[in-house]
Amino acid sequence: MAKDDKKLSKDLFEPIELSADKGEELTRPEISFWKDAWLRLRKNKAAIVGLFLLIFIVFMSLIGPMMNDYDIDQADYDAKNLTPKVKGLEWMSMFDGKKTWEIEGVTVESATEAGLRAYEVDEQFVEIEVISQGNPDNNEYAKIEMHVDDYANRGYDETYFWFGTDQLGRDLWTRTWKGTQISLYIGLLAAIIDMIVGVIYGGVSAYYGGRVDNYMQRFIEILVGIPNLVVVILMIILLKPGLLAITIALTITGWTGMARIVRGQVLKLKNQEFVLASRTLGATDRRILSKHLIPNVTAMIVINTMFTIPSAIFFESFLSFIGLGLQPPIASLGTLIDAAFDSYRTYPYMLVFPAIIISVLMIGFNIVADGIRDALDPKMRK
Amino acid sequence: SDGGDTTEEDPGTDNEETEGTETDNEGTEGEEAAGEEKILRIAETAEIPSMDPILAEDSSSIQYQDTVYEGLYRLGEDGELVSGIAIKEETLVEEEGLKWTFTLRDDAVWSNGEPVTANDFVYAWQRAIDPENGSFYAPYLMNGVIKNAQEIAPQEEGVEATMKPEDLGVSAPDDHTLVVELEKPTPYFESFAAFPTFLPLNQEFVEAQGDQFALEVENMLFNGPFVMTEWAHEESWELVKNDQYWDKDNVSLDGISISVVKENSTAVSMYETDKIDRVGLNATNIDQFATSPELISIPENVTFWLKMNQDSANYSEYMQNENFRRAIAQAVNKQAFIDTVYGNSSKPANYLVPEGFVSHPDSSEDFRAANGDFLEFDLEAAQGYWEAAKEEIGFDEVTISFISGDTDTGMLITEFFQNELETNLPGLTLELKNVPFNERLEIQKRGEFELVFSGWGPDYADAISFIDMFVTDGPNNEMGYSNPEYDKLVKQVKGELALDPAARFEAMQEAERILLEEDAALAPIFQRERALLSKPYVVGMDELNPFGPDYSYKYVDIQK
Amino acid sequence: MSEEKLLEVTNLKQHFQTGRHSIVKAVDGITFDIKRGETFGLVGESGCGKSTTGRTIIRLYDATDGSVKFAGEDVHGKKSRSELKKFNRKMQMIFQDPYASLNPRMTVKEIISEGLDIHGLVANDEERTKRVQDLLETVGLNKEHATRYPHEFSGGQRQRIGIARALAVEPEFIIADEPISALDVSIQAQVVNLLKKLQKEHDLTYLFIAHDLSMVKYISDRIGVMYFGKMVELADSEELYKNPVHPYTKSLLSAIPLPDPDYERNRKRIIYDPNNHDTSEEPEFREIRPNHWVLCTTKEFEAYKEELNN
Amino acid sequence: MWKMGRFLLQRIVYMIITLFIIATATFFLMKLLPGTPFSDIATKASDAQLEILQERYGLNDPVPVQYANYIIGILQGDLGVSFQFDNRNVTDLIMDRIGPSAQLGLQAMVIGTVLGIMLGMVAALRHNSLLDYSANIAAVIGISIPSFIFAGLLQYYLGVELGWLPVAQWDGIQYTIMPTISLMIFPMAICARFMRTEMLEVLGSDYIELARAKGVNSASILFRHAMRNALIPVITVIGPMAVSLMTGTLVIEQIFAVPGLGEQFVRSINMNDYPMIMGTTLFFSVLFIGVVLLVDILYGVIDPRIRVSGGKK
Amino acid sequence: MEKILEVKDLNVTFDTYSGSVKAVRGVTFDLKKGETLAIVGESGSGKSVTTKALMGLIPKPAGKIPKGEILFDGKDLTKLSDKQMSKIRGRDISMIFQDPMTSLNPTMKIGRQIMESLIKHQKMSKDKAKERAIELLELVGIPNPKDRIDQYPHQFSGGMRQRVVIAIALACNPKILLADEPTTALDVTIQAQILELMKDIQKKTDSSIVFITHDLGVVANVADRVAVMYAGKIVEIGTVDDIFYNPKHPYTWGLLGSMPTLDSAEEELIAIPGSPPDLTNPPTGDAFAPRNPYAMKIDTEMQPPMFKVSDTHYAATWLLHENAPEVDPPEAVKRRMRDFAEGSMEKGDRS
Ligand SMILES: Nc1ncnc2c1ncn2[C@@H]1O[C@H](COP(=O)(O)OP(=O)(O)OP(=O)(O)O)[C@@H](O)[C@H]1O
Ligand SMILES: Nc1ncnc2c1ncn2[C@@H]1O[C@H](COP(=O)(O)OP(=O)(O)OP(=O)(O)O)[C@@H](O)[C@H]1O
Ligand SMILES: [Mg+2]
Ligand SMILES: [Mg+2]
Repeated sequence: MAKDDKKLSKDLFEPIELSADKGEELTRPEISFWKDAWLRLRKNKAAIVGLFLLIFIVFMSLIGPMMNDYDIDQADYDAKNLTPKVKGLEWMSMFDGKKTWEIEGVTVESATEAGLRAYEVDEQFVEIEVISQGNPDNNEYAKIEMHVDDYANRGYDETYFWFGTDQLGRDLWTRTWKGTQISLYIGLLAAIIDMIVGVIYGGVSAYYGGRVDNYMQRFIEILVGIPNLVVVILMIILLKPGLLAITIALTITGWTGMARIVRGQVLKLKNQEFVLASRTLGATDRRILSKHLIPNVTAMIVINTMFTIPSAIFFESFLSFIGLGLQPPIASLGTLIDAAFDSYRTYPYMLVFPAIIISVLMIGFNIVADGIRDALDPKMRK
Repeated sequence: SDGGDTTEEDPGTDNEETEGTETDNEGTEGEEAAGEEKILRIAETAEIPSMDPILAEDSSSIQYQDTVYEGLYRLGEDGELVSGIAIKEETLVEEEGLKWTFTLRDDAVWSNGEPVTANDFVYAWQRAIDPENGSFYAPYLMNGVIKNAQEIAPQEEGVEATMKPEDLGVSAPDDHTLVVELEKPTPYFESFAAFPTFLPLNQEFVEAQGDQFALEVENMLFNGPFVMTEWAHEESWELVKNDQYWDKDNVSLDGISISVVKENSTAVSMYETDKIDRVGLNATNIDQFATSPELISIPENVTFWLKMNQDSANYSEYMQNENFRRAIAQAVNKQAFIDTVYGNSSKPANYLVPEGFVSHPDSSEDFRAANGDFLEFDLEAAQGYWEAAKEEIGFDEVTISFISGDTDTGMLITEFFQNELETNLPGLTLELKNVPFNERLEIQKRGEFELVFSGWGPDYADAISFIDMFVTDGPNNEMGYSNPEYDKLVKQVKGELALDPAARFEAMQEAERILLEEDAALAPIFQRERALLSKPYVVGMDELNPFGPDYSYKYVDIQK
Repeated sequence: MSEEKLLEVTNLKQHFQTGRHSIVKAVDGITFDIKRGETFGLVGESGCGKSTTGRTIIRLYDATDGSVKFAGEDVHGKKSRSELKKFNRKMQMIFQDPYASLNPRMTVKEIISEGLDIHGLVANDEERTKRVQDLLETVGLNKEHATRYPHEFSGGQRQRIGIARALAVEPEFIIADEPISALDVSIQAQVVNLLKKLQKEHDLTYLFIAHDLSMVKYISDRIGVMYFGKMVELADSEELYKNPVHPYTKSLLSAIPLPDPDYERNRKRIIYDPNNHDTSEEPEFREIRPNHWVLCTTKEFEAYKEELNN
Repeated sequence: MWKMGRFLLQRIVYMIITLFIIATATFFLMKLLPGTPFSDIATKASDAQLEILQERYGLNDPVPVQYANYIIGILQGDLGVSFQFDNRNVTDLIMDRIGPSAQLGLQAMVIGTVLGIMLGMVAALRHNSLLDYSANIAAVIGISIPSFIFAGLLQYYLGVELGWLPVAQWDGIQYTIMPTISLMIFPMAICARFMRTEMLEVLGSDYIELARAKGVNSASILFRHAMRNALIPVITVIGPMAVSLMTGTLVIEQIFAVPGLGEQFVRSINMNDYPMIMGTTLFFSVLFIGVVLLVDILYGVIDPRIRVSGGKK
Repeated sequence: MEKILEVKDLNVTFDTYSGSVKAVRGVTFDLKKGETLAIVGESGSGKSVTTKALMGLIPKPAGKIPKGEILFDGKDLTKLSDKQMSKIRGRDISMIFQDPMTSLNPTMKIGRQIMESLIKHQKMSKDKAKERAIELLELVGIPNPKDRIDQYPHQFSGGMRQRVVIAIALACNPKILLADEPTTALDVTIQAQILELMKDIQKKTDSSIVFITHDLGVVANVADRVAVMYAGKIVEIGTVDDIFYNPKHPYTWGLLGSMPTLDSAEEELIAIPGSPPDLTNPPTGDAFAPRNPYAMKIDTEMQPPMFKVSDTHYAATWLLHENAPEVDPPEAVKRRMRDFAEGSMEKGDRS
């Protein structure tokens, strides 16, 4: 160290004026809150993937139904129960439009014959795979697998149903994406109700505390105690099925969980000094709740919303089931899954696509929600 | 019918109004591998609603009461009436069919060892008609048939009872003789003798049980081919061959074991894993078993139709238009309906009275043979009528309501009809209402609908069970149909023609023709068949009885 | 400093019900007044009721007993909304913990302008921005800081934001509840200098709560010493420091560590034992010298006097 | 101790009032339901007969009288008799059915919660690792896909294809495995999510650092120090969930042919079996309110800082 | 004196969203047996991170030690696995945390929290450990220790809790005690008690203490040597007398000047203007330069090396360079130094 020092020229040791304020200046350029949040979100790779998933699904739900010429209620009985077939993807067994039946018979021949007869297939559209030859002495059946090209067999060679068709021969691609639209709407609605009713209720209950809290909590208990189904059936009589009915049904029942969570968090927060500070400024209770308490509960709100949304999506399918939801032929992801469940062993594709979409939707939502939570939390900003 | 479960799920046998049944978790019977015990194992969709004979209103109660109790007659191997407690060959019908004398066998005993006597019948029938005991079936079946029943339990509004249950036209001159007096000659009275409402009861025992009667195994006495040994409510019950049964030598099974399984796919899985021997299939899984050698199909005497409500509050103008109705009735591709909704071998119905249900007393020709088809699917014709209706009523577009159940099948049905009718009849829009079964019945009763999908199965072996429904203001008419000519025919059938079976039969055929061909009042859709898987060793269960219990377990066997 | 009494606290009591039968007497009958323009220091060990006193004065708690008069008006009396608002403008508080007292999800501008909005002191956003910038400048921050969030600031800066928030509504009286305890020394000096400067410029009156006597001594004109909910000694700061009378005060003073290693090596701490007090009668607050009050019994009073005169 | 007693007493008084309101509200709402308990047989029954039945069950009395009778009945511990199962006592019917439901619910809750907590803890411990992400995604799928789908898949693969487990019915512990798994996925996922969030916070706290400074090993830190402190939100959520699981879930009970309460309740509503609806509702409410109370007490047990009476303020 | 710990060129960084924070930038010091080394410095200057590095408690994976050695007992602690470290933690090196309110587990009984390390490191039986825990509580001056060990932290006052934390740290008679602002949250009377207690124990066990604080009064009370940290570096290190009576670094001057004295007149305190630099992008030159009234051109270009003032005293400021102009410490600091030099006797009388 000593040697180098010598080389330092004297003028380097001139005193200089450094403004003390300089230290207080921003090292970070000033950018708007939203831009900043967006920047943070963009840095979060997972959130970007999630956002992409969400946008993709929203986009598909809008565009999907227009990508082919079918309508959600266009039934063609001859084309019922066709498996998915996608042009160019036929090499994937998922999308080759072929159905496989397992058939048992006394002999391979009789099994084949029975299969051809039962499924009304022409031999030329069938591939037979023998699983076991059987043994008549042993009462053991022969077993074959019959791969049927249903499209060709029914004369739909040049037709492609990307997600297959349902029992009424309607195009599931169109129905699924239309259904996605509805489920997205329901999810959004539920989230909004949760945010508005649940958050406010929980916030007020905890903030005022004491007797107010006690009564408000008992009220929740009462609400939870009265059977949902009774209320919902009553609504069938009072209301026309449809969006209004769904909205009301969700409003009546959906928010109690959120209210409980928010209450717990607000109880923790309400004696924090920043709240007291606001009170000494003369802030109204309303202001304290909306500006100080609720914004600090967002993490929990986000997590809880994640439970609300799928529950609401399936609650809607339950409502549809008892005639209070959307009316056929309109479907939602929930009703599609419900309906497909009965035949999942025979026609698994009917279940698989909506289930995948709902899962992807939720995973996407979830990652994005986590990301947004971080992005909107100023503490994550450095 | 079965206690209010949504009906699509329900076998819907007995004469109750029912809706397309997709499934029937039909008995399954499995036999123990050991082979020595022949135990039939079945899955049912619901608990037995009641083991009290006078409260038997649904197929399940009727089925199991028939299995553990025995009345005057029972249904034989081919569904015909055979001797039960009464010896059929010795029954005397006198006074132009107004007085029936039954001779009871002397070796029939209750499971507590007491003999079954004629008094047990008298007590039971009086108990049944006593309004205090709340039997629906007793007055429904007895009034106007058995003497004084109507006076004991009048069903018209505002009419007071003028007689007591003791006045019912039934008496026991001695322990083995039962005399029944009828109000008027009733050809189908004989079928009653095999119906649960008319089962005997041991007075002393029943009274000792008070309101606990028939609630648990301990509260019951049996006199049928099997006795119930265990009843875990809504879970399972066990029937074991009755050692004291007079005809026990002809009972092959050692027992029947029934479990309650509501979910059809679960029952199918149980069948596949060899837990049960029979299982009903529905559209969603029938394809999978289409080639199975174990797949069987059993026709039922149940017809389904669209009721078109001519009393509709807002659309009576439309609904009363014959062309309008005819258009609807003929615009439905019935085969496509069956393929889509049920996927089994049910038959398109172009009639009211099911095929294979009753036959002409003289020629033995089926009811259908003479009457043939009405209102077949004919798109062109339908569209012709539709245009005509549009012209006559003067509309271009119309929206009418369509009601169906809220089960999966119910939804499918509504969607099918919506699609079919809206496509085939341009300008028609259906507003769908899927409501719970109870709610649907209420709506039907109040007449607040235009179209409803429903069906009917008979309680006794007579076409009048169907024909009677559509008389003016009949309790099950519910669609405002009224035709004096039709009413007249029904009246004759129930009255003066009683003693002329052939003419009576033909009059009913004529009534059906009027209803469908002339008036197009009803749009018949299909006659149901059950598709089910049955293990090959189950013998004697490939046909349903024409009425009453679905199967006579007395004759069922397991042959490995 | 005038002789006008801005705040008069008389026999103030604040008891908390913590269980059905357990009561914490956080403040148990204290009396003092604060003159306009002065800084009144309140010291005492942790948990002795300093914050509670401050909070009760500003009406965050309702007093159990006693009265607080601000500019002649009873603070705890029934008040209409608008009266309350007026009161909230005149009296403000700076909180102990700079981290907990700022809402982490609000920008500095939002935090500072909250009071302005509540009291309708600005007409539009432009004015608001201007006021906030002025205030930031007043407390030694710069205007770019307005768009930032609290966590982006150091503790001292945060405490300045808290001060700016209090100043926004132009109060006459500020309760500073340990505004520097959580800060490190170099920053403590910044804040204390700022408070003094503001006092000069705006003619403010402070109630300055702390447990660090050297800082309190530095900033206050008069000091009250609290012990277990009671005021044990009250005097001008010089006097208190030079002639502490109450044993607790002595103990407190002797415990202050000084940045002088030699002194520290030789220091003798005085340990306070509350059991050594005379228990023959209820102690009372007595004036042992002009403007020097101490809590004592008659016997103790004599003893203290003697000691002072030596 | 007696403080606790007082607190309990007070809560029990509230509980009774709450129950009373629930009973009242349910009673009158039910009266608005369409149809009567007999509408399904009404096709065969004449009005006169219905009249008799209504009379027998006291349905012809003015509603307030029915209500009064009902409440008096409850006070005497009598929930009435079911309409759908003639003359069978509601209490007996509920007791018959609660066993399987409670067992499944309990098993699912216990296993689901334990696994969920583990999963959440591991995810928090390996924060932002592949394991964390997969646990998270698994949790999301567990929440997004309804339990009946899991049930169906299990039934088919484990029951039919592999034959490892009985496909349905209720006849011993092996029959409970698949329904339990199907039921536990949701609580498991929820616990995992909450636990992870809370755990991250706890793991960052000073006392965990102190524990590490003491040389305590990772496992002890997780289980002895961190877990308890992270449990509060989990308990808040799973308390009520446990009640709804234990009082039965229609779909799972149907799929596995379990004779449980959930299925019975739905049917009671479909059949307007008023006494059953009321009985089950009360039963559920008692459990629910009891569990909420229990959760409040548990708060205090888990975290000694939360006094019993301080749980609510 | 025997060196028990040597820290050489320690660097610690944290990865964050906005880049890597260089929290500790080349810290070098050693610790001798039985001595107390105080580390002072502004908030965020890296004091805690340094001690955490010694404990192997840098939070992973965000925190890293890219460079440097910590030699203890011949081992380099930076190279040990977590498992090996956990054997040293609590036994050889233990730590007292800053905040007594949050550093005890609220859901665990006090006794258990003390016993834990005894059971782990000394393989004591439960009963033995309990006895020892009671002894320890007694040692740190908690009355009724027998009853107290079954209580929870919230039932203790802040001062008592801090004593419990100390008891935990002392449980296994560690060779090195790292005390991270152990008294900051306490009021002066309790602070004084605790300092006495620590000194007492040090005397008895001959352990070494690293004492972090920013209260210079406390430093004067406890320290043998003092290290002053600024922006992740040690800027001045020396004996306590070196630092208080002959400070060389302008930052140290600032620190000393900002403390009011009990007899100081009404004058402004000398605050250090501005705030510390952002450690994601540490300045190329002297990190203190922007706040340094004596800043020189070179301060903005080059980091100052450690200049030797005496055998025990080093400081990192260009002002010590031979080319630098002579500067005087600020008046207040000079006066204070003067006061110290002459008047400690006089003040000592005060009490
Ligand atoms: N809301 C409350 N409920 C019950 N007790 C309280 C409440 N607030 C304060 N206390 C108690 O009152 C006493 C005085 O508390 P206070 O906060 O006024 O002390 P302090 O002098 O400000 O202490 P510190 O220096 O630690 O801030 C303490 O024992 C405290 O536990
Ligand atoms: N886990 C972490 N992640 C990112 N940055 C960290 C982390 N821990 C500490 N830092 C940063 O390292 C720097 C030094 O922090 P440290 O805690 O050592 O300061 P300190 O000197 O102990 O301050 P104080 O006196 O406030 O305790 C700070 O800038 C801090 O923000
Ligand atoms: Mg305080
Ligand atoms: Mg630190």
